[in-house]
Amino acid sequence: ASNFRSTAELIAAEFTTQTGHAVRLSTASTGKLHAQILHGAPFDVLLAADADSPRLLDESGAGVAGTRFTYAIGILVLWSAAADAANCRSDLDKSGQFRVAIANPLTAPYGRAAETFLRSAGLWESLTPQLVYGENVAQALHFAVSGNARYALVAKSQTLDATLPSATCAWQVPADAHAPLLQQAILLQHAAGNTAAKDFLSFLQGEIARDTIRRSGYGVP
Amino acid sequence: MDLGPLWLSVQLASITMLLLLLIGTPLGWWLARTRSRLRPVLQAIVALPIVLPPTVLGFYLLILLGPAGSLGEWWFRLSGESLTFSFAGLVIASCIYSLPFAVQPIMSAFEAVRQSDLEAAWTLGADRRDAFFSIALPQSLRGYLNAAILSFAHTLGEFGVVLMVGGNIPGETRVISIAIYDQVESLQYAAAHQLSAILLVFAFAVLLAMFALNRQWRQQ
Amino acid sequence: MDLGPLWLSVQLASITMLLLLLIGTPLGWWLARTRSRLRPVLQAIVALPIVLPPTVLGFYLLILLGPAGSLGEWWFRLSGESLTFSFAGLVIASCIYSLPFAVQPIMSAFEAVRQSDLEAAWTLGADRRDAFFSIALPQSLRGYLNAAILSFAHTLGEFGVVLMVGGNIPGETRVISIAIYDQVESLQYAAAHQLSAILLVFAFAVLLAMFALNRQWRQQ
Amino acid sequence: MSSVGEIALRYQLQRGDFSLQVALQLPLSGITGIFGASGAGKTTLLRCIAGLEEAPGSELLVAGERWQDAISSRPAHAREIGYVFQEPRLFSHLDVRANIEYGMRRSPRREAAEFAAVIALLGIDKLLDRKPAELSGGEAQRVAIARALMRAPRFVLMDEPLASLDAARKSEILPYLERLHAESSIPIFYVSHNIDEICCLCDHLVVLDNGHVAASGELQSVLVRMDLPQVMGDAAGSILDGRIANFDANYSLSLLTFAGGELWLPGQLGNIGDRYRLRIRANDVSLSRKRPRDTTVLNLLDVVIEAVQDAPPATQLVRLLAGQQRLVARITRRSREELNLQPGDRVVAQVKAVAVRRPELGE
Amino acid sequence: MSSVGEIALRYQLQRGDFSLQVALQLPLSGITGIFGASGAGKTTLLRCIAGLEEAPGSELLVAGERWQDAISSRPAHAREIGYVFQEPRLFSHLDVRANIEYGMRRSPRREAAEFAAVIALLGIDKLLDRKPAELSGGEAQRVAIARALMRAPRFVLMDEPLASLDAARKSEILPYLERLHAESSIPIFYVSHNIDEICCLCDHLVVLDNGHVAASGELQSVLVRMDLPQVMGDAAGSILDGRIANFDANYSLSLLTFAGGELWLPGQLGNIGDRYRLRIRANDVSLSRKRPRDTTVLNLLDVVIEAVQDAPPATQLVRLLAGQQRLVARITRRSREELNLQPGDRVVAQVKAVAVRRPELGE
Ligand SMILES: Nc1ncnc2c1ncn2[C@@H]1O[C@H](COP(=O)(O)OP(=O)(O)OP(=O)(O)O)[C@@H](O)[C@H]1O
Ligand SMILES: Nc1ncnc2c1ncn2[C@@H]1O[C@H](COP(=O)(O)OP(=O)(O)OP(=O)(O)O)[C@@H](O)[C@H]1O
Ligand SMILES: [Mg+2]
Ligand SMILES: [Mg+2]
Repeated sequence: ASNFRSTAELIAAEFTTQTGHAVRLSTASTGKLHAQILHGAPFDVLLAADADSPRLLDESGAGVAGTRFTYAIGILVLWSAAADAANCRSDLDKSGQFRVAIANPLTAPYGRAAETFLRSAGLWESLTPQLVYGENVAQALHFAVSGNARYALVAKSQTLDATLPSATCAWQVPADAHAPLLQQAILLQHAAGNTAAKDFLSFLQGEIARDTIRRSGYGVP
Repeated sequence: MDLGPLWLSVQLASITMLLLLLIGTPLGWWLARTRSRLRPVLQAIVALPIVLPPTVLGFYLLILLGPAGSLGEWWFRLSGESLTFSFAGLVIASCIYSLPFAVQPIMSAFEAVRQSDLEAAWTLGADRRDAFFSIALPQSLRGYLNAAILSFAHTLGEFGVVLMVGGNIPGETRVISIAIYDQVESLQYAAAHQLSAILLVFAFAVLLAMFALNRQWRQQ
Repeated sequence: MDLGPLWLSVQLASITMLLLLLIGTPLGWWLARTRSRLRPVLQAIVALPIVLPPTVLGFYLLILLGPAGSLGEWWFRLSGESLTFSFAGLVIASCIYSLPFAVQPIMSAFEAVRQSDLEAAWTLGADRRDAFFSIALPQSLRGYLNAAILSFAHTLGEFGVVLMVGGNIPGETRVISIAIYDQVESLQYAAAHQLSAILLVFAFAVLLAMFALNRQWRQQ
Repeated sequence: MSSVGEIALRYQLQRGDFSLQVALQLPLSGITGIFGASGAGKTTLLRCIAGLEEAPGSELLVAGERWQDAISSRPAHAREIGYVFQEPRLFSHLDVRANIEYGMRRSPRREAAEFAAVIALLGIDKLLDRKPAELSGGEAQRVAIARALMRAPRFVLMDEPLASLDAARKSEILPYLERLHAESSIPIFYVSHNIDEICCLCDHLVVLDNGHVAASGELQSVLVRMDLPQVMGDAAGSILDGRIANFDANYSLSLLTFAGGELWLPGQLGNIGDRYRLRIRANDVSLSRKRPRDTTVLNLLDVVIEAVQDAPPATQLVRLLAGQQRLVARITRRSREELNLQPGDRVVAQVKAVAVRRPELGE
Repeated sequence: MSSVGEIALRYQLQRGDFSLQVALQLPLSGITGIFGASGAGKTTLLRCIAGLEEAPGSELLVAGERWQDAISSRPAHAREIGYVFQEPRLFSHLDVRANIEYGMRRSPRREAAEFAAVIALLGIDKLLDRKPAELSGGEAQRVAIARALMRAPRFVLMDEPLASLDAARKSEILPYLERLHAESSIPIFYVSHNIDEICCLCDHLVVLDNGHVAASGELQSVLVRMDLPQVMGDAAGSILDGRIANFDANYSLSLLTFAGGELWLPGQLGNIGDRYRLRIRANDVSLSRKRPRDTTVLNLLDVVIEAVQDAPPATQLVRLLAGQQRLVARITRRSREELNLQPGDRVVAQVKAVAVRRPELGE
């Protein structure tokens, strides 16, 4: 998935130095990748941003049974470059006419998580008129970074990027306020006999990769 | 089946089309008639928006139209409203993105207007403005039709720019292209097929009507 | 800075443009000249691909061109290769998506060719084919130029269809529009700005050259 | 430079190899013919007057109004002219009626009756609902003439308007143009390469040759100039001004008297007492020493030979004085020597009555 | 239906109110004039012959070849004709040279020398590098003529090709067309509303009136038909065929003899013994009972009056027999009564020598 792109690049580079196998990354939204895999994409491994797509692939036989696992757990943060840093969370309650950007709950797991969080906080009804929906978390963050929205509920991994304008507020949403953001990987039928791909999956579960993933702002199982 | 997004799309496409025909008229006329050396430069600039991927163009428009952007700030001070995430913003973004598809056909049609006809109109007492409206414009109706069709269809199908600038707000900026996109992304293929079919049938009907009109003009 | 995607884009846009000029020629000629009642129908069909959001169109093309799709299966049996996720597939998808932008200007130019000129050519011994190549085509050069510019620029900027059908594979289907998109998505704004600027400057240069050529033809 | 009732112009412009260099002072009344070979610059001159050519540094004064000078140029639409172009230039998106009404709408002075009259005269009443593409060449040109006339212009520029018309149609339209000019006194500038048309219509004549003015002046004086045989070709002739003195209803002949004689002309040409002008081609005049008898030549005039000019290879032009009127005869050199014709001789000029040209009506 | 050396056609088509209904059999040799008023259907007829009009159910046979019948129609490009349209129709994207070469390239029979000759004759040598937009009206038409001629056609269709040309240019091009026809024996179908041009050029004449054939036949026989005054207008006249018998170098006069008399014509018209044909307009012939003396009229012919026909209102046409040759004279009704001219009378016809028309060259 595209939100994992820079992390995946780091891991792939490490994998290549260790094994000599080159890794080619094709990034797109999980929905697109899913459709592509169903229609013969020459992909070996899917790193999805959710657990649904790998499960469906697993069940339909497009993925190799038993190779599915969670490689990262997303962390939702409330990000703003304009809000009062001290009262970040409570500021949201009285955000007034300010826009709040979330990823589209229909298409993005972080969007669903954001919705659950807002509902559980009792803010959903009052905030609905202020919500704007990004295609994904990246777009939700664009809305906030460009000043068009005051808040964005995005992935923690994104907010660690050094090139972003400094946040006045980055409040980590408690993990129990939404369903866990499991990001699962699966070996695809295309690579059923490909040992390098299997090696990559093992590597992804290994300590080096887990460390990288953790440093990139995700949880690990 | 929620047809709100279709209705919104039709509004957006129609308004964009009309605005582009309005903008395309002086621009196309100038481009068609000028002997200025700037002509190729301006033509290239007009064509430039389509070179950027829509989402990226949308990204830059987001900055330009946002409260921090020059245009957005000006608009905000004027109207007290934000350009981004609003229908007005969508219209502006669509106009920029579809501009070349309106300007090119209009310009071509204006280029085909014979100088000799304009001269005849002048000697019959029509000033430049009058000759434009009574000769050049009616002789270019088919160019306008092509411009209308291309810009309408292109706006109907656009979603990258619109999604970025509009923020996918139901009832305000969630147009049909975004709605279908969402369904494909969330793997609801059946619903996507259905909505696509509706859009296609609708668009086909509109296009067919326009082209049939064209045929009538031609036969006159 | 990796300029591979730019190069790939230029290849894709050039090939698509050339193919579309080839396809647009008989199609545009037929549409411009026929008195068939099917004309508006065919025109509407040609314009239809742009009505769908690119990603959605890409989705359907993915089905059509994929190994299970009719076209894809036929191609696979023929060449042993898959159409999707290959450069060939990208070219086909781009051609379908940009078709109207090539056909419309060519058709308009052909419509402007005077019947009286064709008649004169016939009486001078040119058969229909000959008259087409010696009269209609050279008199329509500017329509071709417009078609070339629109389809080239549109393909350069396209990414929804390309992303879906091509799969963003570096060196094969990762064109510059996708590369910029990726950078924007992963918040690498500086790199995205840089790549956008390169694309814009390059596209501007190409467009300027083409329009300047146009100007020369016009002055002749 | 120009007085009221005059048009004064000085144009110089360059188009490729061709250069137009003209300075003219023309009366803003009557019909002025502009005559010259193909490529002489006739169309270019009309375009200049209409304001359709850029010619910096040129001047145009119309009835004392400055239409163009070194600094400014009045735009074409404000010049209130009617222009019949060399090709019809009808607006293809409008039908014939709308084409004609185009100019009318933009100048409030035309009446419906006039419209009907022009339409009928030009024989285009049945064409009003057609599109220009459905007209024959001559029909289109007639519509173009109607369009220019119905625009109520201060003067009319006509670029070979009758070239594509047949003789019958021509001989219908020519008198209408004369009448138009006589009744409304709209001045007309009339380009033609047909000297018959010009002589029939014009009071003034400008002869253009390769972008320069070869001659300009009152029609008669230019016509009897015998130094322009190359330019004028067969066109030499003369004009007689007279009055209708009698009409012989039995034979349908009109008697025209003028200071210097009388002529019988076929047809009823007007009311008795009307002024009448006619052109006599040099080719239609022959000379004898004595009055011939028993001949079908009706018209014999007593004249004095004023001058004789060679027109190589075989003919000579003889200028004659009939009272105060000048005539030109073209005779063969042999005849002249046989009859030994000399300036000062009194001879008899035979004018074939049927060969006279259509006259100009009115005062 | 048609024999070799003939063109036989039967066309019927409808365009709006206008309907063309013609059946003609014309010789595929010489020059055939097509004469008629504006809107009579001249252009439509040429377009039919060229294969540019759809006219189902029509027939066209050219020299025994079936070009069109109920089933099929040979396409325009395969008809090997040269077509000079009523308007120039030059290709705007090609310069003058390329326009002319367009047809040459597609028919291999033309030579460079011929190109140079046509170019020089039409006076367009200096225009070869121009674009059509930079030509005057007459220049463009000349280029169009050159283009059609250089295509090496089996026959040529010309739609008022000289209407936009001045007299001098016309009188240069006409003999070229005659020579072209004489040397290459390319048949020409020549539309014109100018009877002078037609008489000067044509062997055959078709008169069209409102889509129908009013008359068709050998030129002389159509011209002396006196039942067509409305259609023919001033065009009545006759043709004399003779031989050049003498040339008077002193006076530059040629003597033409024919069965029935002799005429002196100005200029050196050819070598002694050459055949020569000339047209004499009815307007240029007058009649007397006795031979006039001391007159500049050189040419007096003894003739017998064959028939007299009224040409209202004031004139009459008199058909005369000079030997085997027919002449037509137009005289006023009064003259006729004064002289009491009756069929069978022997009279003297005066023909103004300078009024004769340009002859056809060659055998
Ligand atoms: N599409 C049409 N619809 C109606 N009438 C038409 C159409 N095309 C031609 N006509 C009529 O057919 C008649 C013959 O036209 P044509 O061009 O043959 O005339 P023409 O003899 O060449 O006349 P001209 O000397 O003016 O060129 C005209 O009266 C014209 O108005
Ligand atoms: N753009 C141009 N470039 C070069 N020469 C030109 C251009 N426009 C006109 N000319 C020349 O100018 C001359 C005058 O043209 P104009 O049209 O005034 O002639 P005209 O007297 O009207 O001739 P015609 O009787 O043939 O219509 C012509 O010799 C023409 O070739
Ligand atoms: Mg001219
Ligand atoms: Mg015609």
